[in-house]
Amino acid sequence: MPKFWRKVFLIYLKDLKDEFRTTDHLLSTLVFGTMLVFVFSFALQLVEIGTAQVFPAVLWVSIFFMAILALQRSFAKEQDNGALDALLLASGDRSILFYAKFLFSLTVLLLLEVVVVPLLWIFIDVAGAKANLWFFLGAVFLGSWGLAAVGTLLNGITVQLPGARLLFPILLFPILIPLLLGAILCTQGALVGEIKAVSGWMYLLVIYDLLFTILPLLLFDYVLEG
Amino acid sequence: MTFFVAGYIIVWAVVFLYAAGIQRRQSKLEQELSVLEELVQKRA
Amino acid sequence: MKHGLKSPLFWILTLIMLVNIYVIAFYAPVEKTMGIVQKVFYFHVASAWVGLLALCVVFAASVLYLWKRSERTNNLALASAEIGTVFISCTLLTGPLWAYPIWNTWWTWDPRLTTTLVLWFMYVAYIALQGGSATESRKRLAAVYGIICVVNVPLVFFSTRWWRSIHPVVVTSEGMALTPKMKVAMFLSVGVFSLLYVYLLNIRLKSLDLEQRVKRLKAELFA
Amino acid sequence: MAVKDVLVVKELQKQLGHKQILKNISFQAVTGDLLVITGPNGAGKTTLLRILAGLLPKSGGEVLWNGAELALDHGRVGYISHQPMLYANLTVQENLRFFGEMYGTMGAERVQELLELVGLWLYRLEMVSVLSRGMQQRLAIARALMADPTLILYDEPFTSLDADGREILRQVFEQHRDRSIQLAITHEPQHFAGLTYRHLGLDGGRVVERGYTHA
Repeated sequence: MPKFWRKVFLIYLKDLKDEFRTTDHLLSTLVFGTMLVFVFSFALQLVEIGTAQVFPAVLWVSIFFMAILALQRSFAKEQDNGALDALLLASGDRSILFYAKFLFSLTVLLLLEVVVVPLLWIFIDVAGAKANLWFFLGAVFLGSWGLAAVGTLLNGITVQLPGARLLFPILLFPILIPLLLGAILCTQGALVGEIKAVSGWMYLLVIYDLLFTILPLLLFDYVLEG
Repeated sequence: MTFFVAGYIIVWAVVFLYAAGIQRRQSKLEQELSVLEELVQKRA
Repeated sequence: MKHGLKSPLFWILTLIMLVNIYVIAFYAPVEKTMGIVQKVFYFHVASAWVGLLALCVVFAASVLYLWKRSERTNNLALASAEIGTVFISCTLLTGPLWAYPIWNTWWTWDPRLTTTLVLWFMYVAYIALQGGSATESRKRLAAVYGIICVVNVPLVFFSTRWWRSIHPVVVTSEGMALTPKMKVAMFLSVGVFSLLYVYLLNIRLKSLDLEQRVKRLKAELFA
Repeated sequence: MAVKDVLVVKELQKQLGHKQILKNISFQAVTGDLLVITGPNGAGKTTLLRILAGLLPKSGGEVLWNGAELALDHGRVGYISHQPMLYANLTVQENLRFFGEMYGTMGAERVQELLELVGLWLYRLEMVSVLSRGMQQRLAIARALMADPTLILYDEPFTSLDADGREILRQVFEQHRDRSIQLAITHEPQHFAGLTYRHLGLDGGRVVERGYTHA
């Protein structure tokens, strides 16, 4: 098992190095996310409902759209000149690839959120007096975890269908419904400081995350079989 | 009453359209198949 | 087996459908508070039932496909998903027709409604993944996605239900007692729709089979 | 090496949809063998190699490595394809180091040794994306050898190699005889002239020709 995680970690480091060497994709995703946040808050401000009430919804819709761009990267970089085969041979186990790409996607997503979430907080002018910051961060983290796990699993599927890039969000959306529900309600509860009422949703997030982190162990061999 | 009738019509319309679609595709395929079989016989 | 107008199953099906319509229209009593509109309910529930049944078949066929890799199991999954979409569409379309006169709204975020809608999206995504060109990898990947979807359905249902039980419930679809005569009509509807599902599945499987035969012949001829 | 590895392929079949790509392939090889596989397009050569690498599941038959099923976790397979299979945004050295660490076998000396062998030591700090196609192919050879392979699979390895590159590859064939089984598929058997090798002709998913050439 330690060998398993060592290989996961090596691929993870390789991907990060690769990603940060040409930052154009990361930067465009960040700019896209920032624009989303701006457009949403601006539009809501125009009709004068820019309050903390809409913050959770806007936050997660923005993260969802940003994730569609960010999560498509994980397997795409293996496609360039057939590197996926070499990597599979070197790892000797397809699930190693899943966990490496999952960690990579989660890292990228969290990095993007570090910029986008505070920005939205400022734009929408959330009154943070009663807010429970730790609960809020926990909700964002668990939500991103699930997004990264499902996104990596489905990206492994769509990356093998050249010319079907648009399928990725279509496949992603229905699977993410329980996650979006839980994440939005948790975020709302954290903002108004009533975490007792929504703590059950935190458990839902944990169950969802665990499910889609473990399910690939069974399914990923079939995904990357070709 | 109108809603009731509308509901009935919708269900049957959707199912019928689907079945008709299959049927149409089926007859097209059968045509294609007969042409192909002719071609196979010619070659043999 | 013959298909279309020549098939005996088609005529049997037509006959019991007419019986079913008669039973719904004249045998089952008119609901007191909701009136005649309540009769949409028989078709609404029956098509929802077929939608779920089809999903189970998609799941079983997907697992079987990953195991056995036979073209037939994939055909079964695809055909079932298509028919499931047809019936879930019926459920989604008849739902508002029933809801509007009674609840005075076309749509509510009731757990059942929400789950059905998500189910519809999953079916559509699954069919899109199968795509027009049935390559080997598409079938394999679609089978994986089919399994992911089915695993996800209980999560969707329980989370939406939980959400609605914490928040004030605007309307429920429960609390409607069925008289014995209504029950007869409903079970008959469910039975008829299940038969309809089998019939449609049958003809769709045949057309898929034919499609593949044509493709194989073409591959041989133009290789 | 005293102990010889044995690869046995018995009645191997591969079905894709209704297409039978490999119908019935049987052959054996031991350490020291160089098998050259030829055949027209669509004969199933690449499919055969990918199954032997463990990248593709087979539909029937057996592939045995020293008596046990060969699978992806074999770990000592070197695979050289007509695609370089490298990371364009990493340098030559980083690519090799990454694969070396994944295999967990070799250190910096081995990287240097292999880069000198394929004549890329002076390019070690360049990104793979700036290398020519021929240089990338040389690096691909070095990458495959990082596995310290006991089974080396070459899929059209001479593609885009210049005269020097071809000479290096022929050296690799000879140097690895004592520790690996080598299988190469090619369109151009003339590149193997002067080497001792066994020959396997494939057509329509079957072995249609077997031969032996002694240098």
